[in-house]
Amino acid sequence: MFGGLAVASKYSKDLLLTMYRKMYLMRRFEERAGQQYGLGKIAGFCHLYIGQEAVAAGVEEAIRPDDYMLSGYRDHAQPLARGSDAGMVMAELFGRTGGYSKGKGGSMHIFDIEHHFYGGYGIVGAQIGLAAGMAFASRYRNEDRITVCYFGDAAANQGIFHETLNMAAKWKLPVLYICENNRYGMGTAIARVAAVPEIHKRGEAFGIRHEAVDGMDVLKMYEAVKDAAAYIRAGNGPVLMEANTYRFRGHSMADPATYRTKQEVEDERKNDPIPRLKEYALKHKLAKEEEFGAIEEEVKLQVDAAVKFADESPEPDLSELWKDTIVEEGEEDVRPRERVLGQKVTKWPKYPSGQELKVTWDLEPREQAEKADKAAGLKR
Amino acid sequence: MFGGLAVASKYSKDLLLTMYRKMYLMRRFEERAGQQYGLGKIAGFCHLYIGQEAVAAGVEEAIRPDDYMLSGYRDHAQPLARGSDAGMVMAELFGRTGGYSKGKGGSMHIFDIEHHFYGGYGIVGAQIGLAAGMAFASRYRNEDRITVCYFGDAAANQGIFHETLNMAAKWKLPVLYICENNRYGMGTAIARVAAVPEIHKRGEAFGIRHEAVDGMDVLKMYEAVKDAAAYIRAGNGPVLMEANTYRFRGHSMADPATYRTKQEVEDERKNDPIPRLKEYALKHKLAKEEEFGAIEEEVKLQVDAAVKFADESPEPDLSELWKDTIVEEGEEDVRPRERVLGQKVTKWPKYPSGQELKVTWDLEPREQAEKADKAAGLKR
Amino acid sequence: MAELMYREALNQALAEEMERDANVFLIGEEVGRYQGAFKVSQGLLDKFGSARIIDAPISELGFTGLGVGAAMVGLRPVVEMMTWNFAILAMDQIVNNAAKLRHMSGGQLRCPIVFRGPGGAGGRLSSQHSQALEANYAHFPGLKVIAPATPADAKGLLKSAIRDENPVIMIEGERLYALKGEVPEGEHIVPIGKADVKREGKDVSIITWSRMYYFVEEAAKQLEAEGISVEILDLRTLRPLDEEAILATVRKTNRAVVVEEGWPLAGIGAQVVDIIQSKAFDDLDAPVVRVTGLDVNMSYATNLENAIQPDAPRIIAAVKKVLYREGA
Amino acid sequence: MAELMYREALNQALAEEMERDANVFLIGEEVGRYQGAFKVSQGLLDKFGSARIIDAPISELGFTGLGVGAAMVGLRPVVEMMTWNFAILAMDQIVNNAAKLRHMSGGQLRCPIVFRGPGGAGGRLSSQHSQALEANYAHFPGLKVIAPATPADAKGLLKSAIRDENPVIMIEGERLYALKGEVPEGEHIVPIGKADVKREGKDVSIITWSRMYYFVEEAAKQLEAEGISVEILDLRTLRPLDEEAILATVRKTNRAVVVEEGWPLAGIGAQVVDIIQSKAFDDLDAPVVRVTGLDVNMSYATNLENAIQPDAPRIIAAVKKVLYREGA
Ligand SMILES: Cc1ncc(C[n+]2csc(CCOP(=O)(O)OP(=O)(O)O)c2C)c(N)n1
Ligand SMILES: Cc1ncc(C[n+]2csc(CCOP(=O)(O)OP(=O)(O)O)c2C)c(N)n1
Ligand SMILES: [Mg+2]
Ligand SMILES: [Mg+2]
Repeated sequence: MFGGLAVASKYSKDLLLTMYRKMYLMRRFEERAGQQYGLGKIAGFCHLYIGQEAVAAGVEEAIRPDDYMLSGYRDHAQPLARGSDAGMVMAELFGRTGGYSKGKGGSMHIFDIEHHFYGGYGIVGAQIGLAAGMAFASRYRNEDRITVCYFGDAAANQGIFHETLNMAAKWKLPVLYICENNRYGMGTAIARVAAVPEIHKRGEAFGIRHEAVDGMDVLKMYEAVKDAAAYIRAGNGPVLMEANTYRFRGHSMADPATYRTKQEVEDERKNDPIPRLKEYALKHKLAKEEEFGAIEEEVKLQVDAAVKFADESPEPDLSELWKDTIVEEGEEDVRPRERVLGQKVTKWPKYPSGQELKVTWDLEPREQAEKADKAAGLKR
Repeated sequence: MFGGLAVASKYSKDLLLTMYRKMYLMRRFEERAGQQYGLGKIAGFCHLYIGQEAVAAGVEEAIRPDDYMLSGYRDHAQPLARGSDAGMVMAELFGRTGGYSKGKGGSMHIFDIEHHFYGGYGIVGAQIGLAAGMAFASRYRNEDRITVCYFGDAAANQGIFHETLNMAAKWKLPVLYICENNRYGMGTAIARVAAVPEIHKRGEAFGIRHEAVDGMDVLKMYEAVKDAAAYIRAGNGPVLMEANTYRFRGHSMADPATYRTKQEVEDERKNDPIPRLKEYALKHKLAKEEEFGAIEEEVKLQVDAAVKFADESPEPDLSELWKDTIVEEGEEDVRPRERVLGQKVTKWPKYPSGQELKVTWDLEPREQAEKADKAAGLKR
Repeated sequence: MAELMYREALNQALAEEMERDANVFLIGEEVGRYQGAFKVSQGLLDKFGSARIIDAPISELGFTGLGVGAAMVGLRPVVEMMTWNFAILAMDQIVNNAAKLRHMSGGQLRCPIVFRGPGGAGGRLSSQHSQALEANYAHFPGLKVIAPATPADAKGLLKSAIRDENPVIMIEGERLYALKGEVPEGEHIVPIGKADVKREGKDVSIITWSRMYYFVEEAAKQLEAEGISVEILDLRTLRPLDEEAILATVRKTNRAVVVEEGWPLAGIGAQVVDIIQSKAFDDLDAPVVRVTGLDVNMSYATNLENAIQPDAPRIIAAVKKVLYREGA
Repeated sequence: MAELMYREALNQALAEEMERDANVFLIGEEVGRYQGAFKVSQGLLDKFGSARIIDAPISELGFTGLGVGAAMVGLRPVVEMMTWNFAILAMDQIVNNAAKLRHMSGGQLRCPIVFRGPGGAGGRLSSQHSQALEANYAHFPGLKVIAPATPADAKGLLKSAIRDENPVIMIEGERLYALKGEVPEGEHIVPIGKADVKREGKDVSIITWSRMYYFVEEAAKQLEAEGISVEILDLRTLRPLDEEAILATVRKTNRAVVVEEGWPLAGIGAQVVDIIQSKAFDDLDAPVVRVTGLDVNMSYATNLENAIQPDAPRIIAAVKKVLYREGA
């Protein structure tokens, strides 16, 4: 199933178990979030990631921790994969002061800047533009970091996708666009609203490297992203990757899910990425059954603690109403882990000041511009 | 030059002379408009079509007079090709009551509904969405008319282009998108701002038929559009056509045109579509030199009269201020030729009332939707 | 009269108008097979087929433009915005095309189209999903803007909007969809441009619209117990404003409070204040008091979300202020 | 002090700030090789290179989003809107992202970005190209909005905007670019949020901003000849409004006229009226009178275009009305 019959694996035990732990954490976290929603502790929408874990886990191990990342509103799991505190994510879902955004952002707007997770956005497709800007800043500052931007299949029908791909290609921005094609935008199958439902093919129009990957296979994701990230980091410009995946649950907690058959969901559940990875590791004798059991137990306790933490965290103080709409003069940025857990945060981004920064990038070298002028002499 | 050495032409004299007359009218009209701008009679922007005449003339003879058409702000010439009254177009440019829109719309917003010219739009790319809606209406009503939508090369970078192509393809809307690629959006060569400057290739992402045509050759335009229109009218869905052309003048009257060389413009002027058509006709002995001379004289007089008409037309009455922002109850639509020239208008569009219209179109037949559902089971 | 939910009343209006005129069609995200994100279009796909109930891609600007184009040539589209928060993406087609077509064409074209969907806070949806954006549209000539509070008004105004020859913006209450009320069957029309006195009173006028009406009603009941008689004017239409009705109620009570869910700066309430002070200055016994959403971004946390929105206590306080009974 | 055109003052502010801080860059249509549609960026490409002066494709939503993203990670973008009419396409990124990032992230992020470009009628450009849209942005918490009238204010406010830690909307006067005025060299800063008394007077206050200031000045001169002393308050910043300055001038003259280019319904002038009537009601000797653009779509024809916009005669009439000297 995974790469044929070879028994020797090129992957380390550590890598596989790390991925397993992350996937299991995302799964368990979301299951509990769904449950807490049922209990009325979480409200609003609440979009679960269940079924898609291989994408976030594969991506995370293939990039650098300081690469930028951002996503849509289905955003609880990706920060967990980055290392965000589960209790603080859960507290955000509960709308409590212990959340990453003090309970102001909620389920759709998880931000953990310390772990370079730049949010959760609620306007479908809008993060695609932001990601290009973050990648632009990296090139501007001559950093070799890349930006990873998640978005859904349905988001690819937004105009900003088209506008941004063009700029990203033209300016060779170091950005990896990952379309999590889970086959539906709410209740609408992507093929019902996309003339060509293979989203990655849209990269063609802009000469962007593009590819489809099995998003239910964490190792395939890992390989594909490793390769793409290296390509991007080397200055070759953006990559558009389509991770073909599936969400086992409804679009949000309110979804009646009458638009697809039970059979379809059952069939897809056979591709569950979590048992699949375990199977692979067992087959290659990289880990024992008990080790997985132990991980699962640990994660369960971790998530129990997260729920408890969230539940015990107080509502934000009403004085918070007047904070965080405008940055007042001299006001510092809030560091959530420091604020909530009292832990010193060391990785907080610091940007060069006016004097320190030297911009050496020539975004449009004169000769290139002149060549472009000529190229515009289009064939008749 | 035109289709090899064959002396016999498949085109009728009538067709060639009609095209010639139209192209010459557009040229002459725009030259005089430019001149009147210099005299302060016209203000605002004023975008001239000089150099691009083969596109509008080729298109017009290849479609039906009752096909819908709309364009951007470079919109004086296309209605002239449709048969609009030159004096009334000029009066609109002058901002006078004798204009098609009573002087309210001006240079960028020519509307002549009688001739099925649905405007002149100032927001780059916005007409692309409108055109899809007009084509939608035709299918909805089971009419076999098509909609022709002009837009510029730079407009193809707008998100609405992407959003609309997808819908037009998915719903097989009868619309012909003609990108007049004149190589510049204002002062910016298209290749400087488009990762792939061959705009028609963007049709690929949506499975749309797409092609590039020599937009300086009226006969090539004519052939390409004849073929495309038949394809569209037969229900095959949209076509994206790129007419490679060139504007001999600046973007608008205010353009310093320092972004391209004199040499480039001179070289391009050698492709002037007007002498080219004349040459062809002479070579094929379809018309005599004097006939062209006669046409030119007639057109000159026609345009002189247009300028005179515009100049003598009064400013709109101040009572007009309060008209045409909202349609008052029972208010009829204004028929410009009737209003201005007192001529009975017979071709004014009439739409079926609630009872008469039977919608038989099944935009998304059940089987097709189910196939699409399945198709969404994307390969991994 | 049947008791219907707000969403059912809208559904009835749509169904009746689509029955009456085959030129009417509905386009939007999830309106068809999913039966509508808020179930307003429940059952319509089966009834009218896929050419008239159209599931659009998530391309707000594109499908709004498509709607406007269809209206230019004789159809009567109803474009559903899943919420008005998302419609900001489509605003160009609404304000630059739909609102200006009649004018730019010098009266040759008309654009009979309805843009409708929910506005206001939906409950724990944070900053991007909780906006009351009516002021942004009411600002533009060439549009009409309606925002009904009750199921009956929702039905009657939607029917009027579909029959109107101009582009109409209809802002429904995201939290009103499940609310029930008496709705006349069949031909029930509420004219655009007419406010409605929802409660008669003599001490003070409270002017409001949409969901805020219910907080106002609650406040009025409590105030009645204290012997203060409140008149409630539900504007229902936000462009054009019913100046006559506004002035009439103020001339009667000589005191006014304006309540709106949105932000204060250049809100519609500010315009109501301007109308009152410029045309009924001498009738006023006190300055008009506004109650608005707080001038901050919306939070997700329940307590913050509630505090940001106007509620009965804040309205009561405003009434007492305008009656100079503060501290009472 | 040098006499500079408004566009030159802006150019100077840009050049100085870009010199001072390499994190500042300019992106927009035609800002580079073409030197700017209105020549505000003249010479900057040569000076700062193509990574800092960026010719964008016609993709307003896309490049605005790119700017916001860059600001999220420490750059300080200046996004030029060729005109604010086109920026409607980009509004989602401005109001749903830039304005809300600080809040949604619970204070983790800031978005120091300037969105700037011309607003208002440009002269014979008809409905789509002539809009004064400031009310639409000033409505949103999370943004600051500035609209300078003079070259000196243009320079000083742009410098403040670039240094501000929040998203700032700067609406320049499309017809002011060639206007000349004294501009202090170098470090000239005008604080955001402070209105400016541009003319002292005692009989009536006229409150205005941007290009309308010049019509007001013209009216004031004519009124002076008739013995009427006008105080002119130039708001300069439209969010946050300088309430103190508004109330101070009204308390001084007891009469106010508010002049704005845009449409009346829910315009910024309505908010100014609300501030005055709610906080200085007892100081008012007459209702505040507003002069606004007519509530219709803009026409192309010169005579209609002129009639739609406020001008000195209409302002004079308003002043006489507020002084109860109508017909005088
Ligand atoms: C601009 C905009 N339009 C509509 C919505 C409502 N909406 C939220 S999620 C969603 C579906 C998106 O589907 P997809 O992009 O495939 O992501 P998925 O939910 O499958 O992860 C819709 C329509 C929105 N939030 N923003
Ligand atoms: C949305 C929008 N952005 C910018 C402009 C300003 N503008 C007017 S025309 C134009 C260039 C368009 O070029 P192209 O599409 O190639 O058409 P052409 O003028 O060459 O015919 C620009 C940037 C506008 N009118 N609308
Ligand atoms: Mg999806
Ligand atoms: Mg062009």
